Amino acid sequence: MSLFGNNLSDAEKCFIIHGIQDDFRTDGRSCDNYRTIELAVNVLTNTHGSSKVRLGNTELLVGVKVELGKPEKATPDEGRIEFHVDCSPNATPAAQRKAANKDFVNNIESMLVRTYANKIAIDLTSLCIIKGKMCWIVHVDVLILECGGNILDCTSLGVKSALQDTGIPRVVVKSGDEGEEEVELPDDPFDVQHISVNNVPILVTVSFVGTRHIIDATVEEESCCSASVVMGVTRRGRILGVRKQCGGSLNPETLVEMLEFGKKSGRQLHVALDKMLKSYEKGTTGYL
Amino acid sequence: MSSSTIVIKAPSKRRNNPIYAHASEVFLVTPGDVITEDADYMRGHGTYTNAGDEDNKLYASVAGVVERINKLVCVKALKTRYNGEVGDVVVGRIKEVQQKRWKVETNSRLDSTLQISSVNLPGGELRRRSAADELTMREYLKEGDLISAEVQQVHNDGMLSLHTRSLRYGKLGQGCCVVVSPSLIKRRKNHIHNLPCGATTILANNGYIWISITSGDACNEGDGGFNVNKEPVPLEEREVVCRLKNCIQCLAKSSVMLYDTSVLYAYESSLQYQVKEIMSEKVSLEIVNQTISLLEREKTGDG
Amino acid sequence: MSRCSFKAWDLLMLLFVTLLLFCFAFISMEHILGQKCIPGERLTSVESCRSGTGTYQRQGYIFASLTGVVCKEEKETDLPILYVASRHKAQSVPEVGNIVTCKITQISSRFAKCQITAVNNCSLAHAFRGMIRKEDVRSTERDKVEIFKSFHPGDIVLAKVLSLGDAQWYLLTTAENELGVVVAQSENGTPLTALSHNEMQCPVTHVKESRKVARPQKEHIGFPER
Amino acid sequence: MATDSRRLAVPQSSLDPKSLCPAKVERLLNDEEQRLDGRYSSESRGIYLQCGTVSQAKGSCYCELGNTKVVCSVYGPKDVEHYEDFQMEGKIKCEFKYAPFSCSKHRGHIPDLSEAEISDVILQALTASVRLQCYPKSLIEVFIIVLENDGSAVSASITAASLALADAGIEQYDIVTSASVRVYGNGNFLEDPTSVEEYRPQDFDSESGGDLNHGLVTVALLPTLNQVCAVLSNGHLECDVLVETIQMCTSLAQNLYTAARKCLLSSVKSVDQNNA
Amino acid sequence: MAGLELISDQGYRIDGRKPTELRQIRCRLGVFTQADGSSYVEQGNTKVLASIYGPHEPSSNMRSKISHDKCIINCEYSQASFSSAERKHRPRGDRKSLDMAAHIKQTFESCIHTTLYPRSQIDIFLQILQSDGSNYCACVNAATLAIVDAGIAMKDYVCACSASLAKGTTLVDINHVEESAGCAELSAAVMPKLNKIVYSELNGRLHEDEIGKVLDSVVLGCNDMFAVMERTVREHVEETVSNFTHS
Repeated sequence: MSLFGNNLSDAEKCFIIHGIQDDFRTDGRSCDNYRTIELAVNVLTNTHGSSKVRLGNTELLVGVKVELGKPEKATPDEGRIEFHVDCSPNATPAAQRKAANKDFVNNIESMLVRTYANKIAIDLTSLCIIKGKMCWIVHVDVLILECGGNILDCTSLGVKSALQDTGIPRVVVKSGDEGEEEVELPDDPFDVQHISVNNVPILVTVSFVGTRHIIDATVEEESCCSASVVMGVTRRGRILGVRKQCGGSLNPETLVEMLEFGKKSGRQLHVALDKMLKSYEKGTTGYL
Repeated sequence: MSSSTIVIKAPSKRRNNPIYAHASEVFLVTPGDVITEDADYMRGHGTYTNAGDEDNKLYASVAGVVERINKLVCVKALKTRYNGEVGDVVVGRIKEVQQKRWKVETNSRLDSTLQISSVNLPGGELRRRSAADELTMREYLKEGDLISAEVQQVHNDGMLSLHTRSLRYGKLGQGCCVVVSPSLIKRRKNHIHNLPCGATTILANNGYIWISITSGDACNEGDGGFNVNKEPVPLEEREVVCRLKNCIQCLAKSSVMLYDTSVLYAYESSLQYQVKEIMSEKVSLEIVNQTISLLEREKTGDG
Repeated sequence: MSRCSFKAWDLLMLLFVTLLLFCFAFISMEHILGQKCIPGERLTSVESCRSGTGTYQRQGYIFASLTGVVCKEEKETDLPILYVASRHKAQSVPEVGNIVTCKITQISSRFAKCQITAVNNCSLAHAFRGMIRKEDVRSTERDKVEIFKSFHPGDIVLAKVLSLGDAQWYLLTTAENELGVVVAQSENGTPLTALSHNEMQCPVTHVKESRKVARPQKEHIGFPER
Repeated sequence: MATDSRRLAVPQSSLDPKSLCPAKVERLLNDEEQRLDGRYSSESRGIYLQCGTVSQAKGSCYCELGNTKVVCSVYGPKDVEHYEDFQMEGKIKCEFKYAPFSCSKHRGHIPDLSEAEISDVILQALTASVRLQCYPKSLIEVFIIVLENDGSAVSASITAASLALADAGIEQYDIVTSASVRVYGNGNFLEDPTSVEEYRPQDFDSESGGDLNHGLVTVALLPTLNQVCAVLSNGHLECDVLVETIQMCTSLAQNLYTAARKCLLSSVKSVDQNNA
Repeated sequence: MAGLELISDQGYRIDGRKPTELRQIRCRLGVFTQADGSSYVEQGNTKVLASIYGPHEPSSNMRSKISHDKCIINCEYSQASFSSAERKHRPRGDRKSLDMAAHIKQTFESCIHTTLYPRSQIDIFLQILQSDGSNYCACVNAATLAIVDAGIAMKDYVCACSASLAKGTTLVDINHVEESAGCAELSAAVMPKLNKIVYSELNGRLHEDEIGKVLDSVVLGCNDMFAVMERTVREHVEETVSNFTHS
């Protein structure tokens, strides 16, 4: 999915592929290593929850805003979660070309929608205020600032930490004059309830390069990967959505190996992220 | 650090580099500052004079260090695009194959061109360029290939035309390429170094740094260096190349001048760490400080 | 006792399998000729013949890559060539060296742009963009060529594909006698008749127009039988 | 979504009467292992494949999987747009679209996010099978329309697309066949699910153990080379259940090979008639 | 008059600032690795990211606008959907952002030495992370810092500031509340050392003799802004130069 056309020469690709065979990548990592991840939470003041993630030189911002809205007909007692991904032209000038940018953004958005479209990821019934009339709509906006490969993992880390940081105002339902329920917002802005994120999935991309599969591929490694599998893994190792990308084909055994490998790495990511979010002290904003 | 632990940490407070005591006597300017007012100077890069006022004040147009070489006054900015001079060693990536030439991306203002006439085609130099050559250009060099070349000529609008008519230049084989700002590359007599640790680095003037193993076989005179060996590189040599790459990236991040001695010092001071640790925050700072102190000792030692 | 017999039994099995494989490879060669095949079907092993159009080689075997009938083209010097004859014409994309029929769309002082409509006399579903450069129009006195004296927009030209050119167009040449303008129209629309290798005449107004005319080949001239 | 002014849009505030009383489907599988339409859990619907149905396309294929009807047409290698840069390998453009009348809910005219995702998945599957290096600098366009969606429309479209490419005379390493399976609780695998049996999160309430081991898995396969070229799954599955389902899908796709072969060979037979 | 409650009777504004006081400014250079130059500027709650690509070979769609003697500046302004109070998804090409991009392009065309880079193109990309008024001014300041970071020759800094009039007193560096209060708002971009106004824009109506007063306060605001930016650039240059000259 190397959208921004950084085409390497065959010799460089050879060097990378043979390196991965020897389990020694060009930046010294082995096949199951992640690059260091820098994460900051609550970086934007006028959002209900936000986070900034930097994985290697991939950088993105996730902002979560909640709105009151009407629930869907089919699901009167549930709120909704909507994803929107935007690639800022800062990432690379190629992001300006509408077509290429739209495919890249659709790819991420559809994977997020696919892994959150189930009962377990977010408890949507907790978002409902008045059955059939009023519920919370959670807008998750992802803004990609720099592309350094492995966008999907970075996005899901950002979304999970932003959702955990999200504070939904605690709403009081009072019966109004002619029996109509009325909703009253709390006056203290800090009287908020949090969404439970312990079943939120993290996307893990396992790319198959040469004859081995690797995790957390950089842009160069992505351009020489023949096939990659993206999967949403919950904390308990359940799989919430799988999709194969890049136009190569895999024999069934390697596909099974990659699924197992992705599940193991996904659970490690969850553990590391939760440890970090617990011990995260407010105040160190992203850029300064 | 066990192999697959995942490190997630809060963004580090941007540490600023230790500022050395005598940084003050260096003359720093920012755009719009007046550098000198006396008339006898030659205007160099990074400066401009206002046609309007008559007392020909010299203003700085970029932020950086003022350098005075007898009459010539110029301001050296920290990060710029490469403006080429004739004879510079350059590493570039083929961007487009056109009728009689290749367009090469060289981190400069405009794409440079490599004419088919300024390339050694297989079968020695004297071969006349026939129409058939023009049709099979893509076999020699195609999009994405990395080449090392020399600047043959600079056109008036700044476009460079390159040539690879010597054994040192040609298509680059297995290895990796790091892009840094051209002003970090110290201008030396020789930019292609076979380092003692078994790797060949080309610190090209245009900021593209190519690191590859010292290929013993200099056998490719006959074919103009166009076919490249593709067998796997043994692990130890690969480690040397990757360690060098990480060291160079550390130096570039803290904007230390890059030339063979500084790269070697950084390599030596990085030997005690694993290759993948070099890029982590504290280790890279440690390496940079050690390199600077070694350079300092070398300068005062024979200075 | 059991140990050694186990080994003998194992040897016997191995021998039997190779025999089967060998004869399968040998027989298969004859029985698949004339058979219908779909992409991905394994046809024969590589030793018995080479892969032609519509087939590809993988791990020592030849597989079909088109739907159609398997045919063999005998080659005296070398192994026969196996190819798949599909209902579609073989050529769908111009390749280097093909003779193409194209229609001139635009001319400038340095080149003539054209639409490639047929390759090796089978028409293409979608036209491809081609270009004939000034120096590729004629093999004699290449630099004294004037494009507008060789082609006019609307002419039908036979040309040969010189190279894939670049992203915008294929590079064509008409530097041989058999290549060049085949059908041209005068201003008032009547088709011109060829006079010489560089002149054509309108039968109605007898006005001579200069073109780079293709020499008509023998098999194309229909001599009126008595 | 930008409404298309040329067409008469459904009035915004209108309501599909069926949605007022959603048929709450309790159990897809009754006790003697039969499904709503009488099939057993490991029984697929009959498949009907017919090549050469669209006359002006270079190649086309019509596929019927039970009530699911899909038409795919392929427009042969054409010149790539002029602004694209040079590529030695051909390019495939794939567009998958549900017809507005095909699903129970009216769908828009402009492809939405899920249709764009499915187009991308089908594109990846076809790129694995087509020999692109035989078509330098050219573009192959594949258009898929689902006329009626009664479940596993994606797998029907992938098979139809590959047969349409073969019908168009485009060189392929192997045809692509695809199948989907619905995981329904632990241990039950419904092959070739209808639209009612497809996974919908709102059918479950989170108290009663949620939707563990419920989901829909679609796999596309190169049958003779036995290589997987597309995987798509949603719902909430345990890893080993997912692996088991993928293996089941691959074997299902493998069985489709004979039907696909018969369909292609029938179009070849017509070649002998007009040659003779 | 709409501006009544903007200033309390003790002369303080809604967010506690004095009328001539700027919001807290924090900026940093060199934020991205892939861009040639980049910067991050915070003016109060308005947060802007700027990145510069170039001067480079004009991209294929800009090839028609190549001029042989000077470089073409291509500017793009985009606002994140979570940037303002209520979430509004702004597709990149909407009129407001094209408008803003044109203004910024105009501002920098007069300040960059375009003749030094013939036939090439400079891309200025601006991304608003959070908008709390005076977006234009924050963008101009961020773009200036990014251009300095990219080492592109320019005549002088370009600092921009905005001011509006409430109850006779001029309010400098107005935030979103004051901006939407409806009174006139003048924003201008100034080259502080050469003391030249590069760009100015007035929305709303201002009485003739008050324009001079508002303009002076804007120029004053720009000079204060310049002081902060100058200090940041000097710190950044000193930091990198110390290793630079040393090795």
